[in-house]
Amino acid sequence: MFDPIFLIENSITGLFSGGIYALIGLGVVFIFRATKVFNFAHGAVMMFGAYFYLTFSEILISFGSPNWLIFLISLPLTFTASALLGMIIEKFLMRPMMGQHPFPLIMITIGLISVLEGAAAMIWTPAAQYPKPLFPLNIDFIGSLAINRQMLFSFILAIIIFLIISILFVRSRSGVAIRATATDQSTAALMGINVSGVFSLSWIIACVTGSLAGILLAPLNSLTPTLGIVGLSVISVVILGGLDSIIGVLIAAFIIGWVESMASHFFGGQYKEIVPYIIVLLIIIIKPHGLMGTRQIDRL
Amino acid sequence: MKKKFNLNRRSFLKNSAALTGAFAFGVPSIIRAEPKSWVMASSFPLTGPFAAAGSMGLKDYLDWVEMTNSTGGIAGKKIKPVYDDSAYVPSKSLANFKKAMSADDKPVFYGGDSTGFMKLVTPELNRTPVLCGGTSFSSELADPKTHPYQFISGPTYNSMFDILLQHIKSKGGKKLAFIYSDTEFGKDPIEHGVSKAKSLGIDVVLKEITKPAGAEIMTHISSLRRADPEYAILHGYVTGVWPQIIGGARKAKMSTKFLGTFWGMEKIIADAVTKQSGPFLEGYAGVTPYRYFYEAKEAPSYGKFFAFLKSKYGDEFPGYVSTWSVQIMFTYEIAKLAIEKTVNADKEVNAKNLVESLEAIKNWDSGGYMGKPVSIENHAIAQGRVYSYKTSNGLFLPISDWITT
Amino acid sequence: MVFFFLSLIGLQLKLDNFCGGVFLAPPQKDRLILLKVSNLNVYYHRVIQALRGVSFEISDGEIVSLLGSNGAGKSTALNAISNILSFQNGEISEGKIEFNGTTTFGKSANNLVKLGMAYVREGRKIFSDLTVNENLIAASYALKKTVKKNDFEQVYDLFKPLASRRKEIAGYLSGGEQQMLAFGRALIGNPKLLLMDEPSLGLAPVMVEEIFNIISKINKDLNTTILLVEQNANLAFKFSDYIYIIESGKIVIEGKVDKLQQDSDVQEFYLGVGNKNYKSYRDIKHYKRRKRWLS
Amino acid sequence: MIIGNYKSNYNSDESFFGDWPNKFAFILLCLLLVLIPFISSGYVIFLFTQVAVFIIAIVGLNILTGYTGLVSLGHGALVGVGAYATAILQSQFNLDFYINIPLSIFITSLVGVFFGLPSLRIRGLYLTISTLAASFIIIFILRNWNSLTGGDSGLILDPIEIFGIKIISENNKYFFIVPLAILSILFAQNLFRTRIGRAFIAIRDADLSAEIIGVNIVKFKLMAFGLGAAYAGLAGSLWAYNFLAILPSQFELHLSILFLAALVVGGSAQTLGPVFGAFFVVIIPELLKWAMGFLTPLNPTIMEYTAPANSFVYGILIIVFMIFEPMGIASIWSRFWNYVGRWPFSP
Repeated sequence: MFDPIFLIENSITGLFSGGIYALIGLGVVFIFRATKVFNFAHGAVMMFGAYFYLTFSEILISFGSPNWLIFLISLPLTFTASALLGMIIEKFLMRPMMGQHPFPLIMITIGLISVLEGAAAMIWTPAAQYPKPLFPLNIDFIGSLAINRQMLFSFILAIIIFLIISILFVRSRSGVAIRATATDQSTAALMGINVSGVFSLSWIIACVTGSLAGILLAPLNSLTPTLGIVGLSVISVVILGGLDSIIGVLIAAFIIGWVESMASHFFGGQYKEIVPYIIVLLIIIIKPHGLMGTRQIDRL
Repeated sequence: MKKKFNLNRRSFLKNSAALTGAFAFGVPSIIRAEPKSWVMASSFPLTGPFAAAGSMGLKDYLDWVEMTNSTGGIAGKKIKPVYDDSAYVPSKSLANFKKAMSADDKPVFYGGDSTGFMKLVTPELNRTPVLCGGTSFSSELADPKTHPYQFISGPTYNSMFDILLQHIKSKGGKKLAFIYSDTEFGKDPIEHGVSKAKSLGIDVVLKEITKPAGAEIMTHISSLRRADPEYAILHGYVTGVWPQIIGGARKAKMSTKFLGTFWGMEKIIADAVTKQSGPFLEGYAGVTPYRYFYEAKEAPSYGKFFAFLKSKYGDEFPGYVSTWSVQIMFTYEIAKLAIEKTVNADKEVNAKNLVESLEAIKNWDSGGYMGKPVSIENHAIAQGRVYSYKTSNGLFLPISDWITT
Repeated sequence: MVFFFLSLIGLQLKLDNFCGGVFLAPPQKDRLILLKVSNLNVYYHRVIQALRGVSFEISDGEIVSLLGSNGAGKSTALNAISNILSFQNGEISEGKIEFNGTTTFGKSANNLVKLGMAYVREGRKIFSDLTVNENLIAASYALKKTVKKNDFEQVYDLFKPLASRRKEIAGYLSGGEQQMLAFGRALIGNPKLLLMDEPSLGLAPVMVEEIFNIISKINKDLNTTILLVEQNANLAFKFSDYIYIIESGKIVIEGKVDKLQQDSDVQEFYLGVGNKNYKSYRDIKHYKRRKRWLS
Repeated sequence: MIIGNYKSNYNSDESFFGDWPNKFAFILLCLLLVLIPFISSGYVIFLFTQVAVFIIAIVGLNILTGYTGLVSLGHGALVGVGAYATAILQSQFNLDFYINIPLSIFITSLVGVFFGLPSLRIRGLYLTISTLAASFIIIFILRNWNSLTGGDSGLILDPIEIFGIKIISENNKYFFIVPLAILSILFAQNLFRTRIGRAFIAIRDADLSAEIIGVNIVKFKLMAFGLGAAYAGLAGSLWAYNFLAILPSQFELHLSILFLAALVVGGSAQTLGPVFGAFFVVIIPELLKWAMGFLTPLNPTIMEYTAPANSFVYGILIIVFMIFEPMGIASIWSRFWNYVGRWPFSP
């Protein structure tokens, strides 16, 4: 039974989730560009961010603060905590390995998945939690077309943050420093760029954007220590985008979000989870550098 | 002399095979003395997706054991609880099972914690038989031929669906949707449910698979809106997803009536959801085989346990025990009954005799756990009742009689 | 007693004067020593020794060249001075480097830049996917407080071809322009010491001449001290004040340019001057032996 | 960093065991392994059997990742393919184990080669990601091809029967599986004395240079995938016969990560690496359980921390070993024996 409104509705849902994928993918690309490390643990970092937010907002709720105050206080606190997490990871796990082959670093990020998931389960228990959403669930109707206001606002916020970060990346001095470091670490150091500072900065940016993605995602799904799996499927976004291209990530996120939604529309819910990986495999075989990626980066 | 010690690979294999033949198969099983206590071992999902249910269940189970022991245990002997975390991973449960079974005092009963485990343990049970119950209501287990040592302490998921479908039929429902999780547990009764609905003349307009946790609600709401059923059965969830789907449907101004199955019928979850997001669960109904704990008036067993907890914890005891814990306790009650029957019949307490006693349970008064007298058929108890949630007082109240299938 | 000591000190001073006057060249320049490297030992991967006790020094305002063949350790010396060995898995095991009177150890490469050291690496190493202007911004990153807008303009003045292409992606520049950009990057913020690793590499001869003219211009106009690493000995001799020759990780000969130019070994090995009429292996045997002795 | 092969003649370079203490230790170990079932409880034997299955799988991963340098995040799924191949062959065609196991190995290695095909075009990180994707796809197929794989509820097998003896008790399984594990270690050890093995190492160290000196890297990369997968197939097959029931959830990503962790902690590209690694990943949860057992009287639900602590410790171990001891326990082990061997002149 063909139902155009249903199709449109699902397409919109797909594009909305694409916005959040872009925000997640941004962190992966940032770290990859600056440090040449593919961060498999980005999803786990995102999950941690969501838990930070949960903690701060629960504390504030227990004081009986009004809603706007909760967001106003716990968002900056979450970002600070996530930034700290990023700095710690960079300082203690990545910096000792600077200048080495990226494989051990990738293994470390894989180890980090286990560490963060285990830590989250120990601190916040593995039970599913429902943090206070930034935007409460509301469904608006345009004719018979239903639009989820929560997803719409999350989408808008994600895209705004994405655009701000990517404009800063192109325009600001720090952005230039990150891009310079990405091209050649030792030369960047010789230009007076604090390379480890740049590494820290890129981890901080990745963790902060990741935590925002986690905050937006957690109420849509539920918050468990395995929320990071979503981050793993964002690999497909990053690969399709081209691994080191920020614009590529944005385009790829919409494509993947939409294709996922269509797969679930036409074949059933369970196909949604597998679609990103099929796409990954196809891209890797057909066009390894993705839509907008640098061509020569096929070496580990 | 020199040749004798020349152990190359081939002779190593040969020798080890010979040694195996000589010892491994030849050692007679040691005849053990009657145990001093009944070891009842089980796995609990203390971590993983169902951790909330698992840890709550464990606490209440231990209290139940303490209470039972304080009143003389089973047939004069105390219960010794042995438990391990499984993280809801079947192979971990299996390792726990093997560990328990290779201990010096073997358990008389093993409580498994997932359908996956019940499946994995089946071949193992043929080798080291032990009475085995658990949290799974998988329809496949209700077959004494293929699963001789396993039992279900309630209706199978198929029976639960039967009860729900009868309820819908009696209310005159015509269009029905199945929403279920992408797990073994979720998919279990769907096929049966579809054919049963057909035979009752109910039209299943939608079968929607979701993730067991963290499902993207909007997509599912969209499909639900398209199908626009009068009733929707949510199955295969414990703590998550089902409240969000109902919430989403209400926000989308749908009037579909939602029904759940046992694991999605917990008051604690419903209360928390109501507190957080408003009273949209009003009218949510579902089937459960056990009375809620606040119906203690009709259930003497609950009353006893309530008194025990009150005396142990004082004011800290909130006065409510979750249905998850009730399920675990009831499983143990049945095991307890089987052991008592076996001992009273003066038979050796082993898996085979326990199963015989179990199968002989007919018209047993469960002390209020269940409304009708309990008869075990095909290692399952096919009865249940439909309850409906009221947000004003936070109680699930019965809207049907006890139904047997 | 006290008198005795005083007289000893006096004797010492006298001897110093005496020796200095007779055996050593008289100190011609009273300028301060900007960079002093003493007894430097460097290992790569903890097993490959690249430098074995290298010592040299550079006075303010000089152009000093470090000559040597491939793999002699010239670039390693520069990397050690600028503290980027860690990027190549190398480390300094022994020795001392003093820049402007303080040790460089414990200061990261970017801090050294702030202290006034700049390095133009072999093969230019410009940031090829940044624009020309962004390359300069990257170079001024650490110096943001001291760098003014007209520092950029100064660079564009010095390298006119860059000025017109400042918005272009640096990877699209020609080789000479890229070398200019590399120089320009190093000159942002007027460094005290400029390290250069084979600036002539891979350039057309005309460009090479131009590059070296720029180098000496930088030296004169901006009063920048330059440490030059070169393989092209003729060029180095033409433009430098003082030369160190390095072989297999050791300094083998050093001296002022005019003096070294007279040295027959240097002429033979590095400048290609000498008896070319070798007929058999026996004729060049001494050459090999000498060279081995040198290193 | 290994920078050389310190052998002084061809014989010692070619020899199977390093020297006589090596050989002696091997024989002693075999004797010990024969003794173990008679002195330990069923659970310990079960753990040993599981270690043996893990060893086989990790030896395969070692060939692929350790020696050939192709990092795979899909090895767990390949083990799953082996297990399902065995179960399906048995239930659909009723084959005996001596046909069934080789056939499962063959099927798994075909699947491995198929998922190694991207390696013709890509290297490094991309290859790792493609194996990750392959892992998800395999598990998805296992979960959803209900008619063949039984879906989420998995499959049940009949036990192996040799000369009328059913391999069903812990002891029998032990004596069936452990020798196979030893054989597979020896086979892998032998592999790296041959042309093929050395080609693998050449590809890992410098694939372009290897191609230039005449190693057909396409062929050898696929061969590495095939061999690694073959080991996974054997491990899967034994896994199936060990548990006699399999579920798709057993082979998900966490198993692949577990194998990688074991390889890293044990020591990649070393014969003993998989052995240490497998022991490690099996023993750590047991130690944690044991430790939690002491704390349970205080608070019965303290066990809630066991599984997270487990995953936490695995992660920490990967990280710590990667940073401080990238060659793993095997390298500590050999350093220790070097020290003992040279005593009192050891540094």
